[in-house]
Amino acid sequence: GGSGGSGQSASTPKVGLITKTETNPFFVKMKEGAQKSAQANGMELMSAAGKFDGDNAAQITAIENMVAAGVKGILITPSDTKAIIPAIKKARDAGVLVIALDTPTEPQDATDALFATDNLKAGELIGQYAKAAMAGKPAKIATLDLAPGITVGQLRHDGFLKGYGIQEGDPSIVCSQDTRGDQAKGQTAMENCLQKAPDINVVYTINEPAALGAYTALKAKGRDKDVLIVSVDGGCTGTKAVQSGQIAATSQQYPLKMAEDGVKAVAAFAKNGQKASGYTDTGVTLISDKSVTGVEAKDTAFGLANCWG
Amino acid sequence: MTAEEPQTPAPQPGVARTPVLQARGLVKKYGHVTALDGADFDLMPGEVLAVIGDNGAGKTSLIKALTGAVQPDSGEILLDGRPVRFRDPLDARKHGIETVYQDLAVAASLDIATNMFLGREVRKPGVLGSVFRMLDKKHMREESARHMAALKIGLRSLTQPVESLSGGQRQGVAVARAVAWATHVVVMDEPTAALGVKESGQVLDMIKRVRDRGTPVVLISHNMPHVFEIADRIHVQRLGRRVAEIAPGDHSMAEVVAIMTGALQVSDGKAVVADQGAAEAIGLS
Amino acid sequence: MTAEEPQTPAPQPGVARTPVLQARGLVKKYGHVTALDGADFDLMPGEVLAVIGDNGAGKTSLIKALTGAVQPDSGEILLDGRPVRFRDPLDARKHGIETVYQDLAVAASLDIATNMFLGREVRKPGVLGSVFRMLDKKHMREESARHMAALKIGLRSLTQPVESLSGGQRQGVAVARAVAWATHVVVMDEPTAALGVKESGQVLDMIKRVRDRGTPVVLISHNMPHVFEIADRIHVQRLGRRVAEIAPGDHSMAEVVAIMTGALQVSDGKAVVADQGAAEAIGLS
Amino acid sequence: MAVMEATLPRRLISTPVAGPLAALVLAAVFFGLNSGQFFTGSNFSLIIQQVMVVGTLAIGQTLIILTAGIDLSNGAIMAFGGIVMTKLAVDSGLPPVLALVAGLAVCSGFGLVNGLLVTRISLPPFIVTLGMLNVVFALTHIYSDEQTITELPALLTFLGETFQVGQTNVTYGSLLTILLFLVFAYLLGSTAWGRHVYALGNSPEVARLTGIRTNRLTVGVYTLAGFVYGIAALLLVSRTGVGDPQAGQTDNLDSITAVVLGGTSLFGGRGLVIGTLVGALIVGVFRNGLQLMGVPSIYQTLITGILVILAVAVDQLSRRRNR
Amino acid sequence: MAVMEATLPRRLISTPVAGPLAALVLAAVFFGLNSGQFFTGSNFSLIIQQVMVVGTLAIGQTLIILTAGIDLSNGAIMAFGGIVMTKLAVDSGLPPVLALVAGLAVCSGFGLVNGLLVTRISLPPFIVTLGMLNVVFALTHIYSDEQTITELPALLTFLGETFQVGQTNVTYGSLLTILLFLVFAYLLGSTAWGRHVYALGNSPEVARLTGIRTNRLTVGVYTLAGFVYGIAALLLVSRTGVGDPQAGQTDNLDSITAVVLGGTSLFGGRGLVIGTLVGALIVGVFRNGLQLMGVPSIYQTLITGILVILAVAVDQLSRRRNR
Ligand SMILES: Nc1ncnc2c1ncn2[C@@H]1O[C@H](COP(=O)(O)OP(=O)(O)OP(=O)(O)O)[C@@H](O)[C@H]1O
Ligand SMILES: Nc1ncnc2c1ncn2[C@@H]1O[C@H](COP(=O)(O)OP(=O)(O)OP(=O)(O)O)[C@@H](O)[C@H]1O
Ligand SMILES: [Mg+2]
Ligand SMILES: [Mg+2]
Repeated sequence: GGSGGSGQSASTPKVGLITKTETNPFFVKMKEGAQKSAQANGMELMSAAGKFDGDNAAQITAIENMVAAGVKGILITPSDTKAIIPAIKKARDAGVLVIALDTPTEPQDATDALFATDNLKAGELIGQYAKAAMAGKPAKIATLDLAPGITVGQLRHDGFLKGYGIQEGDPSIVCSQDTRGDQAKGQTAMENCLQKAPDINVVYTINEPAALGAYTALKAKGRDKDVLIVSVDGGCTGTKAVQSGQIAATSQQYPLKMAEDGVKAVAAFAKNGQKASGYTDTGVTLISDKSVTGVEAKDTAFGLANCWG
Repeated sequence: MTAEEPQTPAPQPGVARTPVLQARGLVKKYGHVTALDGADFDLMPGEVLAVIGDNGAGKTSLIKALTGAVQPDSGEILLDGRPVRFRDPLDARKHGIETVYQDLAVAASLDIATNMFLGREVRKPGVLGSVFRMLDKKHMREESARHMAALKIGLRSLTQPVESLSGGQRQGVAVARAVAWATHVVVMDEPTAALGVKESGQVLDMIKRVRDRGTPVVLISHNMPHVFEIADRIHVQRLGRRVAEIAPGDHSMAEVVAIMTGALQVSDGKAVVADQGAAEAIGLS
Repeated sequence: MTAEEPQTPAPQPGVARTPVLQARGLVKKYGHVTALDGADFDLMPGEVLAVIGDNGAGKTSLIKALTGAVQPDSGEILLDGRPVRFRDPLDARKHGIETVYQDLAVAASLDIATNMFLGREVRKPGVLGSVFRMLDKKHMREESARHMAALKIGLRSLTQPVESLSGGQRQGVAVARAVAWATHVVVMDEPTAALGVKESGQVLDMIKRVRDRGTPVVLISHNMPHVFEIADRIHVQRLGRRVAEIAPGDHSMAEVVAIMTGALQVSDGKAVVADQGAAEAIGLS
Repeated sequence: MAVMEATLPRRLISTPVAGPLAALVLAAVFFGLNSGQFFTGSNFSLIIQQVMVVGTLAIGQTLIILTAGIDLSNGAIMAFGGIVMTKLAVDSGLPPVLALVAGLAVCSGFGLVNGLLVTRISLPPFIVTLGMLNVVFALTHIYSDEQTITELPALLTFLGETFQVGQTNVTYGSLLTILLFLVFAYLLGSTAWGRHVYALGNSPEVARLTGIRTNRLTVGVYTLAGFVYGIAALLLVSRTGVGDPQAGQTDNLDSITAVVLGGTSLFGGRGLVIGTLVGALIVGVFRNGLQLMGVPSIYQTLITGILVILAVAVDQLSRRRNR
Repeated sequence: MAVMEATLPRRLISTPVAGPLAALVLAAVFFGLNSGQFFTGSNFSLIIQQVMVVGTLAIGQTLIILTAGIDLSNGAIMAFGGIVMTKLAVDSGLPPVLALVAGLAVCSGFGLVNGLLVTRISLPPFIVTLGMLNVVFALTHIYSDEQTITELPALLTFLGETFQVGQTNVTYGSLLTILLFLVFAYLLGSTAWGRHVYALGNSPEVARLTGIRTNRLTVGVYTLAGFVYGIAALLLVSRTGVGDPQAGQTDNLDSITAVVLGGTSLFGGRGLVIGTLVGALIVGVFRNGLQLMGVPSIYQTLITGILVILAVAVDQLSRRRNR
């Protein structure tokens, strides 16, 4: 479809932000960053989101509607890294700058640029941390994952295993459950894992809400002191939980920065047609107060200063 | 005569008494179908009033309007001479008016006792009832059994849901309920339609007993022998309005049927031929 | 006499003919309620057979079993002397057996014409009908109007959904449908229960016409005058089985009622007192 | 005394589409006034593209709801159908036509199983299709191995292509969707089969007593609905250009919403499939209009909630007036 | 001739819980044979803890479904209630009791609004509660600002505490849930109000004609259901120890599933709240048992789908035998 909107009366240029869901604090923070940056750059922000992680259809619809509304650029965290590409292509053909945030498309050059964290690396960091923290003790690992077929979840999970130095199917992995990143579901999953294998001593969690759910379950069994929980995200609630020792370590990401940079890039494009390109790593930092040898980590003071949510 | 000023033969000679239930100019339209077209109605104290008329004449609509089940579009209703407005059937019931609806109004998945006591359940005595609001199921079951037995409706089980009862048994439940609770007026829309000979007889006896205890009864029926057996007066409904009020003694069954179908009209208490062809067709002249 | 070997007065003297529809020892239990308890049934060619009995006697259950609407637990059914098994009502209908069910079996939200033709819709002639399967709505509407008019059922609109019809109008639809389609047997479960005097008369006439065209009719009714007016034979049902088969001419109405309620029994075509108290109570001796 | 009125051309079913239509028009006017880009041919074309998948699913849903059933598995069946079509064509190298046929057959097959469970064991449709939702969802992920399938043959994306109508690009898929609605409006309104579906929904017992083979009809309806989900799968694949195992997860509720917004009763036997089209468009217009107005997404949810209620309220109030 | 049998102690409603119960027992036996950890007191206590939130939601859902309605908004209302309780107590510094009361009041309030929309404008419950789902969901996220609320006062987490029964730790919340089920079983089975609810669900018109104020009753049912959702919110907060704006998103379908698995008809008027408890436990046992067996999660989904269908099939077949 034609873009049609470039010559409209409203003079403020528009930038669109499409996130995976509208309620995950990670994306909410991203939106806040985009909002601030849009104001600073004299742009109007439009936002949309899928109904669930993996909701490709809603993201396509949002791209179409934003192009119809005449946006200059679209920032998107693709729910489905491959399935979104035809829609992105249409938008780019209509002259819209498309930047992927947080998650790369497959292939990565389907978007003009990528501002993201490396989720595999985020998993690897906590995997390495856990390995070092266990210091050679035999591990019984539970992984509390996201949901079938969602890239981020897969990358973090794989990263964790890589960092820990084990393969999928390793006998030390005694329980794997999906949690959809939900605290209550994380708790239920952990309870059942403990019932199945009471001697679990390492818990990998997809994000901090799941980690806190796991912690609650462990605490009810009196195991909260001797089980190591590691997580990914670096939200403020999660970082506080690291500070208070509920979570041993987390990989912190920076959604605000991704969004700010993204909006800036679109603003530049709107002003002088200059297109951003390539991959900008917005970074990931391991946060922990219990440092272990051989793995570099920042403490929670740094974490809290840089946390989101 | 006109429908607005019907000829009322005085079935109870002497003092002019206030009708218990009265209606003037009731109109009820459903979309483009006019069910009631300015219907009048008078029920005198202590009488059995039969309402007769062809299918679709508006009998059910009339009594639904009188008992709060539907809201008439216009017209007024008077109870003991005072204007009333029944917003729903409960209003009418609070005035002691009980109705057996043609479609029976029984809750299919509930049992007989529950249906009999629906809306006026009996609670256990003592704290159980007053604080915990516990139902006295045993009492209600026994009472229901008594009422059903009085109608001599054969039942093989009292605890079946009413949806599994035979047509006549279900009607028995509705009739027993109305009779049990009425204090002021009983309205019955074809209460014996599905009943056997014996059971119908019981219902007619029941109606007489209700009347004898002083409660007037409105009886819609297509069964002329029943009507002539029991009615003190007959209200003839036709095309949505009352076309005559007659005493069964004054007219033969054939005449009444002729009035009902419009072949005869009533004028000064006498039947006069209105539609020659129609009257001849049914053998009157 | 026993229920297994009922006394059958020959209404059509002379040759012994095969019954059109016949049943032996039908049993139907619902949970702990026995609706049919070894019921027999015989319908002779060209006759009007009335089935009478108290409420809950198992009349509806009997004809439901005969028309495929329920599956009897045991017993056998013969059509024209050959054993048949109707797995569902359509099976029976394919043999030309049409039924008016007591609860009418009309689809509430559909209009009269659609209900009349439900299950045997008429398609447009030509490709429209054969390829595109387009219904001939106009034709069906006109036919329905004709059938309803033949019953003289008053209708103010043909396109209302049947749920908005009066009780009698709805029954008219069911009767008209059965009569229109039957080729072999018509079964009617209380077809005049909700009908007015005139409309009932039409249905009785209709039944006579059906019989005159050679199709036997089974008529369940609680209305003894109707039964005596129209029936060639009477099947008396009681407590789930047939207790007598009689000719109306041989017995008075009071006797028949007494047989129905169990006060009298039939033996060799004569009524004998079975229950002295009961018989006296109803004025027979 | 039969006062039969001249047979007015009245509708078979007494549920008019007037109410939903009024709601749709009101919504369109509102968004037209609030957004300059709303009233354009290209935007309308866009809205139709955006609702065509859910709209098509909602056709099958309408059939099932008319029989007093409900289908929670339609989105999952569609997703599986999409994976089957694309995976067979791309990974297994089947000729695209065969892959397409296989996809349609698989979807019809799941519909058939739904129908058999509903009729043979008399299970409630809610439970059958809820179970099926889980089963098919899992199968989709197992069979697809979580991989999105790309680089599809032209046959599978043809419906996403556009043609020019005046200034506006219209996709063939939009056209097919409209056509499907018309076909089913015809089938339900003007064939014996349609009347039987309504009768069944009114009361299975009545339908059975009038000689309709209700079990066979029910199985047929579920199977046909499955086939329609297969078409929805093709539309989805053409629209997105990929086979996506994550697709369709909220489409069951969305399609029910379209059906109910369109005035069809969840208790069966009352409703029109054209109402479903209107219902689907109402949802599409809300989403498109709110996004064009630049409403933040959480407020879009808030307002959509209010608007859905309002839309049906408009319908109800318009009916009251008609009485 | 009245052949009245000795009044056996038969049940008011002819939907027995025997079927669902049989399914539950079969499932338990199956998992007991396949996992050594299943048949332990602590595991049973765990299962009850895991189903108590959905179970409590399902009590409200049962009430509404018995009136032939449906509630899609209950999970969202619960989430909002949880946020209100915790945010008022923690952020606004209200005394915990007041915060709790406010949370319960807010939930009841949403129920009331649902009820008023259903009765006053005669909107279908599906649409009303779908709209409400969106509205409340958005409000939750707006009001909470997406912050999880931690460090709750003891009053709000008390129900998560445990006491010892023999070897097993049981939470007070589990106890409260069981108690609630018993209370509602009593209210529905042994009070006039309960019978009116059933009558209403059978047919609103019949209920009205027998003199039940159907509108008032309906509004009451929805409000009471809202109040029960408030209790569910407290249970959720106690169980997880936080106020979580993300909570409850799948609980609407889960609670309907529990109700239907428990043998209650979605068409209203038939069913028992104790069946709902059994239904909730069936789902809990499936999930727990499959996880104990170490089944990969996508296969858990697959098997749950099959088991849900099987559970109701067992129910149906047991009823057939009873005929
Ligand atoms: N809800 C409704 N909607 C539309 N029309 C209706 C409705 N109720 C009744 N009617 C029409 O109003 C007219 C009067 O109906 P009513 O039920 O009062 O007749 P009746 O005298 O009771 O007939 P019957 O003896 O057959 O019961 C009929 O033509 C009927 O079709
Ligand atoms: N579906 C059912 N479930 C349980 N009991 C039933 C069912 N159908 C009928 N019955 C019982 O079977 C017996 C016979 O019922 P049936 O309907 O055959 O009687 P009937 O002779 O037609 O009575 P009526 O004259 O009142 O219509 C009754 O006691 C009835 O309660
Ligand atoms: Mg009537
Ligand atoms: Mg009967």
